[in-house]
Amino acid sequence: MSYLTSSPIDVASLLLEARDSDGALCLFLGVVRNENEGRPTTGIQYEAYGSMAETEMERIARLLATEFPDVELRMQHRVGRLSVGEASVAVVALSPHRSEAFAACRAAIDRIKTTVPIWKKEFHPDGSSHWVDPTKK
Amino acid sequence: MSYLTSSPIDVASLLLEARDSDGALCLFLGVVRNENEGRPTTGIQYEAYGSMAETEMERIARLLATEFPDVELRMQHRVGRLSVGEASVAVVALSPHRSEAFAACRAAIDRIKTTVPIWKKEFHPDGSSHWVDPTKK
Amino acid sequence: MQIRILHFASFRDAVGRDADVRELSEGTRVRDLWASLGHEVPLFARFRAMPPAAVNREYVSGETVLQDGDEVAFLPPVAGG
Amino acid sequence: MQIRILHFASFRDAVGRDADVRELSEGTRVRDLWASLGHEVPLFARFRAMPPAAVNREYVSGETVLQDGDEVAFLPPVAGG
Repeated sequence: MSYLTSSPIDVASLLLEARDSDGALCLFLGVVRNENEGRPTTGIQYEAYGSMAETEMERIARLLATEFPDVELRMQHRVGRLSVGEASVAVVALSPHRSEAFAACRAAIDRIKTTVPIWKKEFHPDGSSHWVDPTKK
Repeated sequence: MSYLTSSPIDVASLLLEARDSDGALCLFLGVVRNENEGRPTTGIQYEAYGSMAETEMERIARLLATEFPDVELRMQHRVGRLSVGEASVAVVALSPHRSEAFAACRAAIDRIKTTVPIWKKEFHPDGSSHWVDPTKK
Repeated sequence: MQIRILHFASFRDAVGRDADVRELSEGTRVRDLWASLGHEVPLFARFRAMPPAAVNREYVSGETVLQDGDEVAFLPPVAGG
Repeated sequence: MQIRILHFASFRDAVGRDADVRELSEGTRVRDLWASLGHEVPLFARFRAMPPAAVNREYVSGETVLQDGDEVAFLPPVAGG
Protein backbone atom coordinates (compact mmCIF):
# COMPACT_ATOMS: atom_id res chain seq x y z
CA MET A 1 0.00 0.00 0.00
CA SER A 2 1.28 3.47 -0.73
CA TYR A 3 1.33 6.19 1.91
CA LEU A 4 -0.20 8.82 -0.36
CA THR A 5 -3.68 8.71 -1.76
CA SER A 6 -5.68 11.04 -3.97
CA SER A 7 -8.94 9.37 -2.88
CA PRO A 8 -10.69 9.95 0.46
CA ILE A 9 -8.86 8.10 3.24
CA ASP A 10 -10.63 4.85 4.05
CA VAL A 11 -10.41 5.07 7.84
CA ALA A 12 -12.46 1.93 8.48
CA SER A 13 -10.03 -0.23 6.53
CA LEU A 14 -7.06 1.31 8.38
CA LEU A 15 -8.64 0.15 11.66
CA LEU A 16 -9.21 -3.42 10.57
CA GLU A 17 -7.38 -6.48 11.79
CA ALA A 18 -5.51 -5.99 15.00
CA ARG A 19 -3.02 -8.69 15.89
CA ASP A 20 -4.25 -11.01 18.67
CA SER A 21 -1.65 -9.48 20.97
CA ASP A 22 -2.90 -5.91 20.44
CA GLY A 23 -4.83 -4.44 23.35
CA ALA A 24 -4.72 -0.82 22.24
CA LEU A 25 -5.35 1.16 19.09
CA CYS A 26 -4.72 4.87 18.71
CA LEU A 27 -5.93 6.68 15.59
CA PHE A 28 -5.08 10.25 14.71
CA LEU A 29 -6.95 12.05 11.96
CA GLY A 30 -5.99 15.46 10.65
CA VAL A 31 -9.09 17.23 9.39
CA VAL A 32 -9.45 20.34 7.24
CA ARG A 33 -10.70 23.18 9.46
CA ASN A 34 -12.72 26.22 8.64
CA GLU A 35 -10.01 28.62 9.75
CA ASN A 36 -6.26 28.86 10.27
CA GLU A 37 -4.32 31.53 12.11
CA GLY A 38 -7.55 33.48 12.46
CA ARG A 39 -8.37 33.47 8.72
CA PRO A 40 -11.46 31.64 7.43
CA THR A 41 -10.70 28.73 5.13
CA THR A 42 -12.96 27.06 2.59
CA GLY A 43 -10.62 24.26 1.57
CA ILE A 44 -7.03 23.11 1.20
CA GLN A 45 -5.03 21.88 -1.76
CA TYR A 46 -2.40 19.35 -0.66
CA GLU A 47 0.56 18.90 -3.00
CA ALA A 48 3.32 16.35 -2.49
CA TYR A 49 6.71 15.55 -3.94
CA GLY A 50 5.17 12.13 -4.32
CA SER A 51 8.11 9.78 -4.72
CA MET A 52 10.10 11.49 -1.97
CA ALA A 53 7.08 11.68 0.36
CA GLU A 54 6.68 7.89 0.02
CA THR A 55 10.37 7.41 0.80
CA GLU A 56 10.21 9.76 3.75
CA MET A 57 7.11 8.16 5.27
CA GLU A 58 8.75 4.76 4.86
CA ARG A 59 11.79 6.13 6.71
CA ILE A 60 9.56 7.44 9.52
CA ALA A 61 7.86 4.03 9.73
CA ARG A 62 11.22 2.27 9.91
CA LEU A 63 12.56 4.55 12.64
CA LEU A 64 9.39 4.24 14.70
CA ALA A 65 9.50 0.44 14.33
CA THR A 66 12.91 0.60 16.03
CA GLU A 67 11.77 2.99 18.74
CA PHE A 68 8.47 1.16 19.38
CA PRO A 69 9.17 -2.50 18.53
CA ASP A 70 5.74 -3.70 19.72
CA VAL A 71 3.79 -1.18 17.66
CA GLU A 72 2.25 -1.77 14.27
CA LEU A 73 1.93 1.54 12.46
CA ARG A 74 -0.28 2.51 9.52
CA MET A 75 -0.14 5.94 7.89
CA GLN A 76 -1.85 7.58 4.98
CA HIS A 77 -1.76 11.14 3.66
CA ARG A 78 -4.24 12.56 1.21
CA VAL A 79 -3.26 14.83 -1.69
CA GLY A 80 -5.42 17.04 -3.88
CA ARG A 81 -8.20 19.47 -3.12
CA LEU A 82 -10.04 18.88 0.18
CA SER A 83 -13.09 20.55 1.71
CA VAL A 84 -13.65 21.47 5.35
CA GLY A 85 -14.31 18.32 7.37
CA GLU A 86 -12.32 15.97 5.15
CA ALA A 87 -9.41 13.96 6.59
CA SER A 88 -6.00 14.94 5.25
CA VAL A 89 -3.91 12.42 7.19
CA ALA A 90 -4.48 9.28 9.21
CA VAL A 91 -2.12 7.48 11.59
CA VAL A 92 -3.01 4.23 13.33
CA ALA A 93 -0.82 2.69 16.02
CA LEU A 94 -1.64 -0.75 17.37
CA SER A 95 0.16 -2.25 20.33
CA PRO A 96 -0.25 -4.55 23.32
CA HIS A 97 -0.60 -1.58 25.72
CA ARG A 98 -1.91 1.93 25.39
CA SER A 99 1.13 3.98 26.35
CA GLU A 100 3.13 2.98 23.29
CA ALA A 101 0.09 3.25 21.04
CA PHE A 102 -0.43 6.89 22.05
CA ALA A 103 3.30 7.71 21.96
CA ALA A 104 3.95 6.13 18.56
CA CYS A 105 0.84 7.72 17.02
CA ARG A 106 1.83 11.15 18.31
CA ALA A 107 5.45 10.76 17.20
CA ALA A 108 4.34 9.69 13.72
CA ILE A 109 2.08 12.66 13.09
CA ASP A 110 4.66 15.08 14.53
CA ARG A 111 7.33 13.74 12.16
CA ILE A 112 5.02 13.64 9.16
CA LYS A 113 4.34 17.34 9.67
CA THR A 114 8.04 18.11 10.03
CA THR A 115 9.82 16.17 7.30
CA VAL A 116 7.46 14.77 4.66
CA PRO A 117 7.54 16.96 1.52
CA ILE A 118 3.89 17.91 1.40
CA TRP A 119 2.59 21.45 1.04
CA LYS A 120 -0.79 23.00 1.47
CA LYS A 121 -2.48 25.92 -0.19
CA GLU A 122 -5.36 27.40 1.76
CA PHE A 123 -8.36 28.86 0.00
CA HIS A 124 -10.34 31.70 1.54
CA PRO A 125 -13.97 32.83 1.15
CA ASP A 126 -12.89 35.83 -0.98
CA GLY A 127 -11.37 33.48 -3.56
CA SER A 128 -7.77 34.21 -2.59
CA SER A 129 -5.32 31.48 -1.63
CA HIS A 130 -1.85 31.13 -0.18
CA TRP A 131 0.76 28.50 0.54
CA VAL A 132 0.98 27.77 4.27
CA ASP A 133 4.38 28.38 5.84
CA PRO A 134 4.48 26.86 9.34
CA THR A 135 7.88 28.46 9.98
CA LYS A 136 6.25 31.92 9.89
CA LYS A 137 4.09 31.99 13.00
CA MET B 1 -26.68 8.25 23.95
CA SER B 2 -25.65 6.06 26.83
CA TYR B 3 -22.02 5.37 27.61
CA LEU B 4 -22.50 1.64 28.02
CA THR B 5 -23.49 -0.74 25.27
CA SER B 6 -24.03 -4.46 25.12
CA SER B 7 -23.70 -4.43 21.31
CA PRO B 8 -20.42 -4.15 19.40
CA ILE B 9 -19.12 -0.57 19.51
CA ASP B 10 -19.95 1.23 16.28
CA VAL B 11 -16.62 2.98 15.78
CA ALA B 12 -17.52 4.49 12.42
CA SER B 13 -20.47 6.36 13.87
CA LEU B 14 -18.33 7.65 16.77
CA LEU B 15 -16.00 9.22 14.19
CA LEU B 16 -18.72 10.99 12.23
CA GLU B 17 -19.37 14.69 12.10
CA ALA B 18 -16.51 16.82 13.28
CA ARG B 19 -17.33 20.45 13.94
CA ASP B 20 -16.04 22.78 11.23
CA SER B 21 -13.49 24.11 13.69
CA ASP B 22 -12.01 20.67 14.42
CA GLY B 23 -8.63 20.00 12.86
CA ALA B 24 -7.73 16.93 14.90
CA LEU B 25 -9.37 13.70 15.94
CA CYS B 26 -7.84 11.18 18.31
CA LEU B 27 -9.49 7.80 18.78
CA PHE B 28 -8.49 5.24 21.38
CA LEU B 29 -9.78 1.70 21.21
CA GLY B 30 -9.22 -0.88 23.91
CA VAL B 31 -9.17 -4.33 22.36
CA VAL B 32 -9.42 -7.77 23.98
CA ARG B 33 -5.96 -9.36 23.80
CA ASN B 34 -4.96 -13.01 23.66
CA GLU B 35 -2.97 -12.80 26.89
CA ASN B 36 -2.71 -10.82 30.11
CA GLU B 37 0.10 -10.89 32.64
CA GLY B 38 1.62 -13.77 30.74
CA ARG B 39 -1.53 -15.94 30.81
CA PRO B 40 -3.33 -16.82 27.57
CA THR B 41 -6.85 -15.43 27.32
CA THR B 42 -9.71 -16.59 25.13
CA GLY B 43 -12.18 -13.85 26.01
CA ILE B 44 -13.35 -11.38 28.61
CA GLN B 45 -16.67 -10.86 30.38
CA TYR B 46 -17.24 -7.17 31.20
CA GLU B 47 -19.67 -6.46 33.99
CA ALA B 48 -20.77 -2.97 35.04
CA TYR B 49 -22.65 -1.35 37.87
CA GLY B 50 -24.60 0.14 35.00
CA SER B 51 -26.37 3.16 36.48
CA MET B 52 -23.29 4.24 38.43
CA ALA B 53 -20.99 3.65 35.46
CA GLU B 54 -23.16 6.01 33.40
CA THR B 55 -23.03 8.62 36.16
CA GLU B 56 -19.28 8.24 36.53
CA MET B 57 -18.57 8.52 32.80
CA GLU B 58 -20.78 11.60 32.67
CA ARG B 59 -18.72 13.04 35.53
CA ILE B 60 -15.47 12.30 33.66
CA ALA B 61 -16.90 13.97 30.55
CA ARG B 62 -17.92 17.04 32.57
CA LEU B 63 -14.51 17.38 34.23
CA LEU B 64 -12.66 16.96 30.94
CA ALA B 65 -14.92 19.56 29.31
CA THR B 66 -13.64 21.99 31.94
CA GLU B 67 -10.01 20.98 31.54
CA PHE B 68 -10.17 20.91 27.72
CA PRO B 69 -12.82 23.48 26.76
CA ASP B 70 -12.15 23.16 23.01
CA VAL B 71 -12.46 19.37 22.96
CA GLU B 72 -15.56 17.41 22.06
CA LEU B 73 -15.39 14.02 23.74
CA ARG B 74 -17.25 10.81 22.93
CA MET B 75 -16.91 7.64 24.99
CA GLN B 76 -18.43 4.21 24.90
CA HIS B 77 -17.75 1.08 26.94
CA ARG B 78 -18.95 -2.35 26.00
CA VAL B 79 -20.34 -4.85 28.52
CA GLY B 80 -20.93 -8.59 28.17
CA ARG B 81 -18.81 -11.39 26.79
CA LEU B 82 -16.15 -10.36 24.25
CA SER B 83 -13.76 -12.38 22.11
CA VAL B 84 -10.13 -11.62 21.30
CA GLY B 85 -9.96 -8.73 18.83
CA GLU B 86 -13.22 -7.09 19.89
CA ALA B 87 -13.22 -3.48 21.13
CA SER B 88 -14.13 -3.05 24.79
CA VAL B 89 -13.92 0.72 24.98
CA ALA B 90 -13.74 3.66 22.58
CA VAL B 91 -12.80 7.27 23.26
CA VAL B 92 -12.91 9.97 20.59
CA ALA B 93 -11.56 13.49 21.19
CA LEU B 94 -12.09 16.16 18.57
CA SER B 95 -10.47 19.55 18.80
CA PRO B 96 -9.05 22.39 16.73
CA HIS B 97 -5.46 21.24 17.34
CA ARG B 98 -3.84 17.88 17.94
CA SER B 99 -2.20 18.43 21.33
CA GLU B 100 -5.49 18.73 23.20
CA ALA B 101 -7.04 15.92 21.18
CA PHE B 102 -4.27 13.52 22.25
CA ALA B 103 -4.21 14.78 25.85
CA ALA B 104 -7.97 14.64 26.37
CA CYS B 105 -8.24 11.20 24.78
CA ARG B 106 -5.47 9.85 26.97
CA ALA B 107 -6.88 11.45 30.13
CA ALA B 108 -10.33 10.02 29.39
CA ILE B 109 -9.17 6.41 29.00
CA ASP B 110 -6.90 6.68 32.05
CA ARG B 111 -9.82 7.87 34.19
CA ILE B 112 -12.26 5.36 32.79
CA LYS B 113 -9.89 2.60 33.84
CA THR B 114 -9.46 4.10 37.32
CA THR B 115 -12.92 5.10 38.48
CA VAL B 116 -15.73 3.66 36.36
CA PRO B 117 -17.32 0.64 38.10
CA ILE B 118 -16.67 -1.96 35.46
CA TRP B 119 -15.06 -5.34 36.10
CA LYS B 120 -13.65 -7.98 33.85
CA LYS B 121 -13.46 -11.72 34.14
CA GLU B 122 -10.83 -13.33 31.96
CA PHE B 123 -11.35 -16.75 30.45
CA HIS B 124 -8.44 -19.07 29.78
CA PRO B 125 -7.93 -21.92 27.29
CA ASP B 126 -8.28 -24.55 30.07
CA GLY B 127 -11.82 -23.29 30.80
CA SER B 128 -10.89 -21.52 34.00
CA SER B 129 -11.65 -17.86 34.63
CA HIS B 130 -10.85 -15.14 37.14
CA TRP B 131 -11.76 -11.55 37.99
CA VAL B 132 -8.95 -9.18 37.05
CA ASP B 133 -7.56 -7.13 39.92
CA PRO B 134 -5.34 -4.34 38.56
CA THR B 135 -4.23 -3.48 42.11
CA LYS B 136 -2.43 -6.83 42.38
CA LYS B 137 0.43 -6.53 39.94
CA MET C 1 -34.58 2.16 58.25
CA GLN C 2 -33.96 -0.02 55.25
CA ILE C 3 -31.16 0.05 52.70
CA ARG C 4 -30.27 -2.03 49.67
CA ILE C 5 -26.79 -3.46 49.08
CA LEU C 6 -25.59 -4.41 45.60
CA HIS C 7 -22.79 -6.92 45.05
CA PHE C 8 -20.66 -6.99 41.90
CA ALA C 9 -18.06 -9.24 40.29
CA SER C 10 -15.83 -11.02 42.83
CA PHE C 11 -17.89 -9.61 45.72
CA ARG C 12 -21.08 -11.09 44.26
CA ASP C 13 -19.29 -14.42 43.90
CA ALA C 14 -18.21 -14.20 47.55
CA VAL C 15 -21.67 -13.27 48.84
CA GLY C 16 -23.56 -15.58 46.52
CA ARG C 17 -26.22 -12.98 45.70
CA ASP C 18 -26.25 -9.76 43.72
CA ALA C 19 -28.32 -7.78 46.19
CA ASP C 20 -29.42 -7.71 49.84
CA VAL C 21 -31.99 -5.66 51.72
CA ARG C 22 -31.04 -4.83 55.26
CA GLU C 23 -32.51 -3.11 58.33
CA LEU C 24 -30.10 -0.64 59.93
CA SER C 25 -30.34 1.61 62.94
CA GLU C 26 -30.30 5.38 62.42
CA GLY C 27 -26.81 6.84 62.25
CA THR C 28 -25.16 3.79 60.71
CA ARG C 29 -22.13 4.88 58.68
CA VAL C 30 -20.88 3.22 55.51
CA ARG C 31 -17.87 1.86 57.37
CA ASP C 32 -20.13 0.35 60.08
CA LEU C 33 -22.03 -1.51 57.38
CA TRP C 34 -18.75 -2.79 55.88
CA ALA C 35 -17.59 -3.97 59.30
CA SER C 36 -20.82 -5.85 59.90
CA LEU C 37 -20.58 -7.53 56.46
CA GLY C 38 -17.10 -8.68 57.46
CA HIS C 39 -18.70 -10.91 60.09
CA GLU C 40 -20.71 -12.69 57.41
CA VAL C 41 -18.45 -12.80 54.35
CA PRO C 42 -14.99 -14.34 54.88
CA LEU C 43 -13.54 -12.52 51.82
CA PHE C 44 -14.59 -9.15 53.26
CA ALA C 45 -13.00 -9.90 56.64
CA ARG C 46 -9.64 -10.25 54.90
CA PHE C 47 -9.64 -6.59 53.76
CA ARG C 48 -7.41 -4.39 55.87
CA ALA C 49 -9.03 -1.22 54.52
CA MET C 50 -12.59 -0.67 53.37
CA PRO C 51 -12.83 -0.88 49.56
CA PRO C 52 -14.26 2.05 47.57
CA ALA C 53 -17.95 2.47 48.36
CA ALA C 54 -20.84 4.12 46.57
CA VAL C 55 -24.15 5.40 47.90
CA ASN C 56 -26.81 6.09 45.30
CA ARG C 57 -24.25 5.70 42.49
CA GLU C 58 -21.68 8.20 43.81
CA TYR C 59 -18.39 7.46 45.51
CA VAL C 60 -18.57 8.26 49.24
CA SER C 61 -16.26 8.09 52.25
CA GLY C 62 -16.69 5.58 55.06
CA GLU C 63 -17.95 8.35 57.34
CA THR C 64 -21.08 8.89 55.26
CA VAL C 65 -24.20 8.28 57.32
CA LEU C 66 -26.70 6.04 55.58
CA GLN C 67 -30.29 7.12 54.99
CA ASP C 68 -33.47 5.13 54.56
CA GLY C 69 -33.79 3.89 50.96
CA ASP C 70 -30.10 4.24 50.10
CA GLU C 71 -28.56 2.01 47.45
CA VAL C 72 -25.13 0.98 48.74
CA ALA C 73 -22.32 -0.83 46.95
CA PHE C 74 -18.82 -1.83 47.97
CA LEU C 75 -16.72 -2.03 44.84
CA PRO C 76 -14.05 -4.58 44.00
CA PRO C 77 -11.01 -3.09 42.20
CA VAL C 78 -12.39 -1.71 38.94
CA ALA C 79 -10.90 -3.03 35.71
CA GLY C 80 -12.63 -1.35 32.82
CA GLY C 81 -11.04 -0.49 29.51
CA MET D 1 26.81 16.59 -16.73
CA GLN D 2 23.09 17.01 -16.61
CA ILE D 3 20.73 17.20 -13.64
CA ARG D 4 17.00 17.71 -13.24
CA ILE D 5 15.52 20.25 -10.81
CA LEU D 6 11.96 19.88 -9.51
CA HIS D 7 10.00 22.86 -8.18
CA PHE D 8 7.11 22.51 -5.74
CA ALA D 9 4.40 24.69 -4.24
CA SER D 10 5.48 28.32 -3.70
CA PHE D 11 8.83 27.62 -5.38
CA ARG D 12 7.07 26.38 -8.51
CA ASP D 13 4.91 29.49 -8.49
CA ALA D 14 8.07 31.62 -8.23
CA VAL D 15 9.91 29.78 -11.02
CA GLY D 16 6.86 29.39 -13.24
CA ARG D 17 7.70 25.76 -14.13
CA ASP D 18 7.65 22.50 -12.23
CA ALA D 19 10.94 21.19 -13.57
CA ASP D 20 14.17 22.31 -15.24
CA VAL D 21 17.01 20.40 -16.85
CA ARG D 22 20.40 21.98 -16.38
CA GLU D 23 24.00 21.43 -17.45
CA LEU D 24 26.46 21.65 -14.57
CA SER D 25 30.23 21.35 -14.35
CA GLU D 26 31.72 18.43 -12.43
CA GLY D 27 32.04 19.07 -8.69
CA THR D 28 29.05 21.38 -8.41
CA ARG D 29 27.64 21.17 -4.91
CA VAL D 30 24.00 21.51 -3.92
CA ARG D 31 24.68 24.91 -2.37
CA ASP D 32 26.39 26.11 -5.58
CA LEU D 33 23.27 25.21 -7.53
CA TRP D 34 21.08 27.08 -5.02
CA ALA D 35 23.31 30.14 -5.29
CA SER D 36 23.09 30.12 -9.06
CA LEU D 37 19.29 29.81 -8.95
CA GLY D 38 19.30 32.90 -6.71
CA HIS D 39 20.52 34.91 -9.69
CA GLU D 40 17.47 33.90 -11.70
CA VAL D 41 14.64 33.69 -9.18
CA PRO D 42 14.03 36.81 -7.05
CA LEU D 43 12.24 34.79 -4.31
CA PHE D 44 15.28 32.53 -3.91
CA ALA D 45 17.67 35.48 -3.61
CA ARG D 46 15.75 36.62 -0.52
CA PHE D 47 16.64 33.46 1.44
CA ARG D 48 19.40 34.02 3.96
CA ALA D 49 19.99 30.27 4.36
CA MET D 50 19.56 27.52 1.79
CA PRO D 51 16.23 25.74 2.27
CA PRO D 52 16.12 21.98 2.86
CA ALA D 53 17.27 20.17 -0.27
CA ALA D 54 16.81 16.65 -1.61
CA VAL D 55 18.85 14.69 -4.11
CA ASN D 56 17.17 11.61 -5.52
CA ARG D 57 14.38 11.88 -2.95
CA GLU D 58 16.62 12.00 0.15
CA TYR D 59 17.44 15.01 2.28
CA VAL D 60 21.06 16.10 1.72
CA SER D 61 23.36 18.83 2.99
CA GLY D 62 24.52 21.73 0.87
CA GLU D 63 27.98 20.17 0.60
CA THR D 64 26.70 17.20 -1.37
CA VAL D 65 28.38 17.03 -4.77
CA LEU D 66 25.93 16.54 -7.62
CA GLN D 67 26.25 13.65 -10.06
CA ASP D 68 25.09 13.23 -13.61
CA GLY D 69 21.42 12.27 -13.72
CA ASP D 70 20.60 13.50 -10.22
CA GLU D 71 17.07 14.64 -9.40
CA VAL D 72 17.38 17.74 -7.22
CA ALA D 73 14.70 19.64 -5.31
CA PHE D 74 14.81 22.62 -2.97
CA LEU D 75 11.87 22.37 -0.62
CA PRO D 76 9.64 25.18 0.63
CA PRO D 77 8.64 24.80 4.31
CA VAL D 78 6.67 21.56 4.47
CA ALA D 79 3.12 21.73 5.81
CA GLY D 80 1.63 18.25 5.71
CA GLY D 81 -0.87 16.90 8.16
